[in-house]
Amino acid sequence: MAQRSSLLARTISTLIILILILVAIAVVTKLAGSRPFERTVVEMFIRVMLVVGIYIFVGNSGVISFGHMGFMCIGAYAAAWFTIPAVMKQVSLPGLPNFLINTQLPIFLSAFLAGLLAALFALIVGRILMRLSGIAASIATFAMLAVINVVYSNWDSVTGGTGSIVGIPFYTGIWTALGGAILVVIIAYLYQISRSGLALRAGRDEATAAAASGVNIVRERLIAFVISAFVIGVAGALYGHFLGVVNPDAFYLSVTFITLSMLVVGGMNSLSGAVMGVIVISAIIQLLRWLEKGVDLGGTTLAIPNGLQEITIGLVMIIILMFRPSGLTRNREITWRLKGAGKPSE
Amino acid sequence: MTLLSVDNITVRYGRLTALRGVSLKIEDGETIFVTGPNGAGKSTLLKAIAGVVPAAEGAIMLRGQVITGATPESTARLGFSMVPEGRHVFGALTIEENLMLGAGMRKDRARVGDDLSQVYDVFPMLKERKDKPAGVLSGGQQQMLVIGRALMTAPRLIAIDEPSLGLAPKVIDQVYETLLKLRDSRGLTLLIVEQSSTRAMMTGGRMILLRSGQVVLEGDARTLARGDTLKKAYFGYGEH
Amino acid sequence: MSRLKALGLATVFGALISGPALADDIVVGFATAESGFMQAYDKPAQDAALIRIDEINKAGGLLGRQIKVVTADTKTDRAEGAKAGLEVLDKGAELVIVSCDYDFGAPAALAAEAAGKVSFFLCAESIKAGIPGVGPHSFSSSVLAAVQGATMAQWAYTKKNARKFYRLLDTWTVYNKGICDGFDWQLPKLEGAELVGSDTFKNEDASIASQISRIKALPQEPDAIMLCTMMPGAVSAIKQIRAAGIKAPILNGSGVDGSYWLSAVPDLSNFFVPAQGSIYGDDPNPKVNEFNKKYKEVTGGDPSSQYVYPGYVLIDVWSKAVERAKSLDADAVVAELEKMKDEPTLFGPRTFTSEIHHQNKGRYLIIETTNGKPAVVDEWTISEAIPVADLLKQ
Amino acid sequence: MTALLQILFDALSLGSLYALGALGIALIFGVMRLVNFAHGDYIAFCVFALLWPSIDAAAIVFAGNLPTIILIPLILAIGAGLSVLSEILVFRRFRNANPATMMIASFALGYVLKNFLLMLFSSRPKSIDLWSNLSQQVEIAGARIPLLQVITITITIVILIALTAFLKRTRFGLEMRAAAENFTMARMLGVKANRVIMLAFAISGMLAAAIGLILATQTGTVDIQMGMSVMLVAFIATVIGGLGSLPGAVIAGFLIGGASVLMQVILPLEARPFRDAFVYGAVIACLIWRPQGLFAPKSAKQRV
Repeated sequence: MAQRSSLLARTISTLIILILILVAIAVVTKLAGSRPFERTVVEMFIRVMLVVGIYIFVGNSGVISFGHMGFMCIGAYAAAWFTIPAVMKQVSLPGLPNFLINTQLPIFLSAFLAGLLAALFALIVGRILMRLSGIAASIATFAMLAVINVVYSNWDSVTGGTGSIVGIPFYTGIWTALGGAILVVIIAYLYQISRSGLALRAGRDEATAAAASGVNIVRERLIAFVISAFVIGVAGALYGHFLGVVNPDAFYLSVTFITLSMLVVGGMNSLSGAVMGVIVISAIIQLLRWLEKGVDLGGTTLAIPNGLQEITIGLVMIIILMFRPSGLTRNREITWRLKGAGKPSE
Repeated sequence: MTLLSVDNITVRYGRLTALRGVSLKIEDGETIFVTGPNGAGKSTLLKAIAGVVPAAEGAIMLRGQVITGATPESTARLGFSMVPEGRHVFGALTIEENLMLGAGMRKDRARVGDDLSQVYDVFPMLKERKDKPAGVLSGGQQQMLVIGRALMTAPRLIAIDEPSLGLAPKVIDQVYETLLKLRDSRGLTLLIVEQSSTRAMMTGGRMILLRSGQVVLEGDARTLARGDTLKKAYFGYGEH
Repeated sequence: MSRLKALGLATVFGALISGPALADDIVVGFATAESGFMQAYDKPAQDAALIRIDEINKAGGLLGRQIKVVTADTKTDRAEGAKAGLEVLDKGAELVIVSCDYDFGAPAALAAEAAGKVSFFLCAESIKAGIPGVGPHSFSSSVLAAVQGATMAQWAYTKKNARKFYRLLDTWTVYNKGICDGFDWQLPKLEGAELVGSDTFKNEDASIASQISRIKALPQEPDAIMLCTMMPGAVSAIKQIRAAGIKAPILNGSGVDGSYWLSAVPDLSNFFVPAQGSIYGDDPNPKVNEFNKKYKEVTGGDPSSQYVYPGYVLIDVWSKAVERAKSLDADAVVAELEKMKDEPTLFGPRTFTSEIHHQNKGRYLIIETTNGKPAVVDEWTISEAIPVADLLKQ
Repeated sequence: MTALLQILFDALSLGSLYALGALGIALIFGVMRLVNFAHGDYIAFCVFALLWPSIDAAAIVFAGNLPTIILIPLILAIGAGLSVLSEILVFRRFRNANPATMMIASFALGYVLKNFLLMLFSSRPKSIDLWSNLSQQVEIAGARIPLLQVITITITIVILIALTAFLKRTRFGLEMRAAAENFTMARMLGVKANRVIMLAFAISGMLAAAIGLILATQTGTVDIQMGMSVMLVAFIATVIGGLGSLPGAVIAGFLIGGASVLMQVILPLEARPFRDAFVYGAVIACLIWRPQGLFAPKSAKQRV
């Protein structure tokens, strides 16, 4: 255990710093922010859960997955099935099995089960997909996302098809979302320093050497795949309770690319990178949205034309990647020690 | 006239220093052997000259022009042709296509034709299979092809990294015999990374010994090979 | 719209939007898309609504008070939609007007419902855009997609005595499925009409060759093809059907109304679209042609499709309900709205009941395109309203 | 019999689009190990170049009115120019970045292009009548095939032959094939990196323009999302075909086109909406069976 505790001692500061940052944001928002701004921060915390969820698999295994937003879809719809009032389910989702139509679970239990369902699906599919690596793995996970999207968009009696299903109780406020984000960061941290996490990281950096020393790469990847699926499934559930309405199109290409961009721009191989990527990009987007709404600088309102916000955020991402190809945190964890750059954990 | 001069170069891979303050001068028509244990930085030296690996410090001059930091293609166009470790034939291209690739950059289109026929004379087995994909060749045949390919660029200096790697002794003799014939017929300058000091001794020319990124010994191949100074320098005990 | 026209539009509505909300102004909030995919569909209907507000303000306002407009951009994003709803509510909106599409409008409408305010979908044609999908204070000013499918089926059966129908469904959106559901509901009620075949395609499919081959493989060409689709894939499907030599009449939903896309299918004929009003200047009701002229004056361009009109109807019925209720209290206004029975509007009667805040029956103009020229040829109202139970079952 | 022929033609014409798309992506992946997600937006950009920017519903046809002999080279040049420009301004700086960074950079570029078009043309699809006289019927061995399908297939075959000749016969073609297989070794033989990469981007841009023109003629619409679905399938075809292998990409493109058409024909009505799920399922099976792709280049060896 000595070896483990020294690793813990060296890296625990990263976890504490990240949690403090998240809590600080929540407190400042609660004090200063308006209601719409509060919703922006809640959405950001859910994005932290998503991007850190992807990081658990992509960051540790080095395999770029395009499919993880499929788990968000499974989670969100599962939460909808568990929590929509029975009377509405009978009408809009007649295809659901009877026991499901009549049950209405409390929010946290349903979110947990939603995560489990996503993790179960990941376990079944992962057993096949995890054998692949490199670009073949990226395509296979994208194909998984596409299959989930097509099924959820057309299985009308169970998912309401391409239309949105309504009636999911509003629940995710700023504190629930903050709790979710902190929980996910802790899970990611614990996994990262766990035996399986370290073995997977070894496999990522030196595949042959790791395999030679008995690391079963496929098994370790599967563990990361299932954990990340659980986390993203729960995030999907919280998203459902945040928006109140769920639609398959919200879990397909655009959310996949924005979350992957945040991870890569933040720094793909470090937990701090995943969290900072979300915070920085969300801040820039929000800043540009204010600019678009018009900021009155002493009488004259300066407003950038509509649509420029998207172009600018695209350009900003390219520029960041140009000067920091390995991301804002340069794949290093933010740590306590101020002398010199923090001790890289990889 | 000094064809190539390497002046105090240092090369780093991340935090690992592969070469530290290495200098080297090669005169026109000379044959230089670079030996040393594994990981001494022999291949890195060649790659640094070729421009495949950036030199953190120091300067490299080829035919009077500074080429430190230049792209591999501009160094190649100046007459420095490198055959890297592991040969690297273009498997999907035919043998003739591999050869013609080398000639692609040459201005003197007319002489390319007879260079090709000359390569075929020197390596007849390449001519028989010239339309077959290069992937089908054996190790020795591939070595012949990459040397032929290097020749097609009409170089002033050919650098070869471990030509004998993975070849039967008989084939190695054939390769060296051809190299020397070409050296004499074309007045080529040769820079060869070679593990076996006996091979260097038999061929003659100058030898430098690299160990953990530094030049520890330099001198005529034949004299050094005989004495035990080479053995001491090779294994790092003795003078320091 | 070149920069000059946009400027013209801004000045007209400038007074409405930027001025500070005086104490006794009635605030109406638009939580619609000013950028992204939905902008092209929300903006025309919103302009029509602003025209009606302008008319009311000029005629002395509502309950003696001027109507003040506040806006928030949903950016065609669901999470942003909820924020836009909250924003206009925070600015004191009594009425929250949301996106033309149910999926993009629902978040803002739910925010309004939670705040106990009336919300109106600009032109959403799904049954969810109202009580089932949002709540008791939510309405849509357009007509259900199912009514379009039913109207086309009954009209083609009666006026074109079509008997053999073929059904081609684009599975991309709920709107498309809504049209075909209406068609499926109506068909069995038509004595002797039969479905000779059915198929699906995806809006983004570059080619629907195999679907067309299946139609051509039928013993004889169907009397009518019910095409349940919308832009952009509709144009490619229609073009490929006609290119394959299939001359049968094509029946559509209102989604393909408009002449802006007709250049892609030169001299298209035998093509029928139901519309609440005609943008081609030949509407039987002269006031509609007047409205078109006014719309062009104000926005600088003719209406591009009939989806402009529900915006005008929205403010029309809401303001009447407020006048009758003599108060802005949401429940009172909703009660008045639910009393409306065939309430005459410029674009067909509107009926709201406590059971359905949408139109499950409506007067549609039948617009036929011959040689690339669309024109009003008939008017039709389905004989029997589609029961709410059937609508919800889809 | 004619039904079979009909299916063959449907599969070939859809397959042609995917093959051209896969070729455009494989060319760039070959020389730079970059999967260019902006490729779909190049397709849309080239077709919008036919129109004058306006956010009115009706399209103001501008370059689209030019006679064909000027129109086609102009649009191909625009495609090549846009692609080369993106290489110089963006991708050149990512030459030795890791694949994930390059992938996200290409996605961000695509996002910028998409929103640029959105600002100029608004999101409502525009209609354009491009060579609509091509849409009448042709009788081939009993099957009635739209002339446009025949033309799409022939154009694709002509492009494939021209490209193969270019790669096999010309010096630049030889350099590109060598660079695709072992980039650094080619440079050590004097092959200019920038020239080869720019050439790959130029050809890929022209292929995008060709796809754009075919799609615009076939569907009559110009829409910001038009390149997206072709690009996704082309991306999959490149990987299934065997990364870096140009013939592999083309054959995989036709295979996926064929599979999609076949599924559409054989699936019962209720399962037909799930057609794409079956196609993507086949993609996963294919990757499991041969992760390096069906036609991986024989010498997919470690590079210098």
